[in-house]
Amino acid sequence: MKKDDTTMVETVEQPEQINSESPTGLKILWREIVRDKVALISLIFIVLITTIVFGVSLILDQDQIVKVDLLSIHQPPSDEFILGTDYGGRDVFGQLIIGTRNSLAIGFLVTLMTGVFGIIYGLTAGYFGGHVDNILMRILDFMMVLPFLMIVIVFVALVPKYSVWTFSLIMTAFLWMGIARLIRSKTLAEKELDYVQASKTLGSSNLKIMFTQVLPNLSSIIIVNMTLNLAANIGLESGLSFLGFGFPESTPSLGTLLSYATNPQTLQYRWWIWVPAALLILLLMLSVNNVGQALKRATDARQRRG
Amino acid sequence: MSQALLKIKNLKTSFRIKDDYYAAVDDVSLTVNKNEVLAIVGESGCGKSALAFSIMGLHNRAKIEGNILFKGKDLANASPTEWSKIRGKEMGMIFQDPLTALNPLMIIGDQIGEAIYLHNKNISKEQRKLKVIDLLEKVGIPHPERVYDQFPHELSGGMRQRVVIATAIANQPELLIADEPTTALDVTIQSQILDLMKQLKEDMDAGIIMITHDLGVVAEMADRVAVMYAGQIVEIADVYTLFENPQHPYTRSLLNSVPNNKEASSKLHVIQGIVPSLQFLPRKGCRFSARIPWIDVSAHEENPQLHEIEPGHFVRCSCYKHFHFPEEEVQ
Amino acid sequence: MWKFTVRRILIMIPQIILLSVLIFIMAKMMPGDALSGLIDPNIDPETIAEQREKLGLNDPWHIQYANWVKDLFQGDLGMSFRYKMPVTELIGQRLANTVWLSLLTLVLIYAISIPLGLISGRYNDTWLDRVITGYTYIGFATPLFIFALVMLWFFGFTLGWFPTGGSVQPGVESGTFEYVMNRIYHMLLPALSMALITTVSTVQYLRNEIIDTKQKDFILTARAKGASESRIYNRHILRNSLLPIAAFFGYEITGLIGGTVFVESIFSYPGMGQLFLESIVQRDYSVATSLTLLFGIATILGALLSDIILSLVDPRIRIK
Amino acid sequence: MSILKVKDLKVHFPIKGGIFGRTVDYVKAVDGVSFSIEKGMTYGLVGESGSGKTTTGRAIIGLNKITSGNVLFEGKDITSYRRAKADYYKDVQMIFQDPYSSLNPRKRVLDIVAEPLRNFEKLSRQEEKKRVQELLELVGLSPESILKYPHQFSGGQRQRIGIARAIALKPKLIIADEPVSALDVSVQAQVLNFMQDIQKELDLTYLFISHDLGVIRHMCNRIGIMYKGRYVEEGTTEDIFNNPQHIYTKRLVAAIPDIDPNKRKEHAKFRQEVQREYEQSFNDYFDENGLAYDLQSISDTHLVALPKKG
Repeated sequence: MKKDDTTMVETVEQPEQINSESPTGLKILWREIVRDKVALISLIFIVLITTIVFGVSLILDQDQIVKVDLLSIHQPPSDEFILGTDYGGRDVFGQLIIGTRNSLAIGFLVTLMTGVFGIIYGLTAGYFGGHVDNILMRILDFMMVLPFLMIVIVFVALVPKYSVWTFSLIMTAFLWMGIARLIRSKTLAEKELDYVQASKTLGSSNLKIMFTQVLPNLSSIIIVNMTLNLAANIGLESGLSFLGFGFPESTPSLGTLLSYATNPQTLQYRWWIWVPAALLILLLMLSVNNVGQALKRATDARQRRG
Repeated sequence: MSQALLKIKNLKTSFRIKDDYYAAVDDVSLTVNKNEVLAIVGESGCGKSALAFSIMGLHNRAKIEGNILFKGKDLANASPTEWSKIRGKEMGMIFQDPLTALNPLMIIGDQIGEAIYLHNKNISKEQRKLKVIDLLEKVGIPHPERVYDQFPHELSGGMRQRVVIATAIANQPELLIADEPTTALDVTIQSQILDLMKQLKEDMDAGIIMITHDLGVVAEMADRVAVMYAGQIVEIADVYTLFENPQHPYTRSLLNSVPNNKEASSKLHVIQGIVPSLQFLPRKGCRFSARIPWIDVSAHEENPQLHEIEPGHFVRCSCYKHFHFPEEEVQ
Repeated sequence: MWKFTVRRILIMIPQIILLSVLIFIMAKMMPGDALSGLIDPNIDPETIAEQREKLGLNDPWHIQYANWVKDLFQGDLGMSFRYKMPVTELIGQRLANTVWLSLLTLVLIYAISIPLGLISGRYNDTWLDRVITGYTYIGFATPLFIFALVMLWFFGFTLGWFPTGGSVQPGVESGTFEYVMNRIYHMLLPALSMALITTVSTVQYLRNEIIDTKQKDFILTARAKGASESRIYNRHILRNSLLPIAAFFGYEITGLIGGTVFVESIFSYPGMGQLFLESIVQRDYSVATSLTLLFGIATILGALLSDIILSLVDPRIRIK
Repeated sequence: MSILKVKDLKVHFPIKGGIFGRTVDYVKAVDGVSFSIEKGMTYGLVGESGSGKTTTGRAIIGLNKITSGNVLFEGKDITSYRRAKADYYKDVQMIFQDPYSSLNPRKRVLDIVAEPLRNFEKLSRQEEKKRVQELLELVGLSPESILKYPHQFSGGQRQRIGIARAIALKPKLIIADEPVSALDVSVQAQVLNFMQDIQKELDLTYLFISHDLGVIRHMCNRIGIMYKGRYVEEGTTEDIFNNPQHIYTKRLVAAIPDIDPNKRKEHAKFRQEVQREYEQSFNDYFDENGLAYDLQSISDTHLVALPKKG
């Protein structure tokens, strides 16, 4: 109790909260983003790219783009092909747009699916504790020690009727553990707090406490974690596509464009095929990460900027 | 009166919040003599810990104004090198939470030994170990040889606090600053630690500054008492006077709020409200006036000073003359 | 302490069994079996059926699993249908390459992260810290394969400072000093690419750890003892923040496993990661499953190593 | 008739250990505690850390699993009631120690205080709001506070919000677990005064758990002293403070600092005497495991844990 005494004067903080909303609320997260110039620019960039990519891909004819045209192989950028063509004579720009759309979409999808599953899993383990926790955590520990990349590649190679959906399911199956673990440890800490105990004595059911009392207190770390996961998942998808184990062949992806660069000729002399894709992935991941880091700072009062 | 060991004059410790400085300690003057316990009492946020940290030079980002004269030498703006020669040698500090105050990854012997080593590098390792074991014995730890090689988490709270005390007294300091030394402990352990501190004070002829919120601890330990409110000393007197004849409204409220042993179920006289936080301190006038609105504004001083109302008994602001609890009849 | 270790090892056993079951199921799911690669298509189906029976391929799955495990213990991982040689032998050739590459990467990771983390944590919020944090932000956001491609393109092709593929220049006699240097020369670019990216999380972790430790109460105690700032750093902060980093060691190994798949394929480095990709593409499944099993066991051992190191360095776990 | 009767209550927590993480032993947090509380009284449960006083309180309200023994509320055995049995929870409520963690930081005061109402009473939004405002007024907070968040209040005010929530369902018994030990002295006094006021107003019974003997003495009619999960002494406030019989109680009472500095020397001497007696006669008061014996009554109101004679 007496600790307040020193901490209050030592941490040069806490004034403006007097009239603010809930202490870790979404409004604070938003304010932090707006205050952080880099994060704001990043956010605008993400929104912009997303709109452009989804908008333009409506106009583009995907079948046309992925059709092999042997007459126009490896053409440098020109009026007809803004970013030239690849080894199959396909328009790189079109692939870039649709590839970005696909990468973003799957990034969002996988993040959402791992998020929902991981949150429920972690919340259950952490809240009930004891044997439930023990069993759930053993399973999770086992999943954690699997060599993720290889197992995913083997599955991708094995699954019959391989599609975008099966791909995202495979990714989800091996990617939910991080957030589940985080949520579990936070829930373990949270449920020891008296407000959870109080809810019990006030007659609220476990389910109600888990989702209406505990979960809101985890919302900011969930948002932070899912934002950072989004970046990681976009990277993972493009990495897998790069290796040839991501999207099915007929679906363009940023990683596929990059995989052409494993050909030394392409790497050295046909920059238009891989450099734009590389830059786009980099900028996207950097932006999403920037937003994520700004959110993280916002939730961690120690690092909050003024 | 013996010669003052520590003399603080108009000390002001300010912290930067946003673009402004706020004083956690404001216009504090006091003295500590040898073989004397000065208790500094107050509630959360009154600035008592900030005061202790200022005396030990442990604030790194604070602005310190005024004088801290320790054995005649002004430490207010001493350099880090000067401080590290004084701290641990001539001044020792005892912290509130003995668990966090000890390095969890270092054995007890090394933690106490470090204090000796830092101020006397000529002692051999073996001698140092003997000294540490001696110290452990002195603070009443059973099996000191075994404890020497143990880690903090292997000891109980009371034992840990004894280790912290042993560290503080390793070089026989002349001034000990104890920041809530018994707050984290059970009451039976508390009385043992207090007895130990009294014993050590006598043995070493040291001055002790005891920071606490517990008036019981004050009554047991202190020779003189300073009551702090909102960064200022509002009343200072010897312990008997303060408990028998408290003058400042805050002191009176504080003393009345302790459930005493006399009568059960009696109402406690207490002034509503809390210590205002640093940014919302009134910078002028009597800082307590907001909490006693039934006392007329004219009773307060515009720029309240400490008045010596009898020898050694100082009270801030003239409002004490007119103060009464709201439940009491006005004379 | 030993109790903790024994317990931890006991936890590992079901993990390895489960892993082997999973891999076995994967192996069974794969098209073709031990015979499809071996046998001449001209041999008549009856003989094949006979062979199958003889090899136990018609036995119930648990007997097949038991046999498979028995073979594993004898070091028999089956035959590679593409290379027509035992998988054990095939992997043996590549193993050393990957191990050396990983070792060099590990050394680089610590050589980069410890000084950067220490500087960044000690002088936090100075321009130096901002530069380092900036690097970790970018490193965190950059996918390894893109970074490796750029490194290859720039240092390998454009500047020509490093070889662009292989593990050693053909013709250099093995066993000589030149041979060793040549190997390192080939490993340097892939290792550096991997290290520069994977090290950033350690830098960040170390930085946060130091900043946290700085605010601990026992640092105040040390200051009150009269310790100078540099002594506080060297004796209290450094020690306390480096210990968790030491415990990360095992997990670093785990992280490298995924990395080698990318890096080896980009730099055409003949290691296990490249072999794995090749075997999948060429449907050489006995090699792919064996490699997955090996990497899986390495991951499990890495986690074990980390936990044991942690229990060794932290007295709160050690003494129980 | 007593409102609450606890009979031979035991709460044991398993200790996992060994290589396989099996249960190797039990922490006997509460080990055979019996007492009863009369209606309208304040019963104090005192002990140092690890004495099991908090576990006892939490077991009564169902937050800790009861290993064995019975809890009777108004004569009904509610030991095996789980939270589904709603009406018990309407009648027994709890006030928590930490005013910071006991209120959900993400909820407005309205939602916090209305939580029990929503679980037990079907009120319209309007009625609910009115009830919450009334409750807030009752605990001395302005009705406009309903839209604020907990962090906008001071520790004492938060504790009042916690009390408003606890009394929302008009309970008969309130278990107060160290309700003031996280507060500053003067705020502590404010809350204690207020708790006495609403006790009269709402005809409440308190089970008051604390380590602070001064507060206990101020608040309680009857007191039980716990040590290592067992009772060492029980009696009226008078019995405990003026006529302590068990050496542990004596030592505890002697350890409270005297608020009068004039009695300092006297007190110190007394404390040393008690300490000497404690060391000499420890084996007379505790069994071979260092635990207290069963309670024996020495007067109508006073029970002490002493070895059976003979």
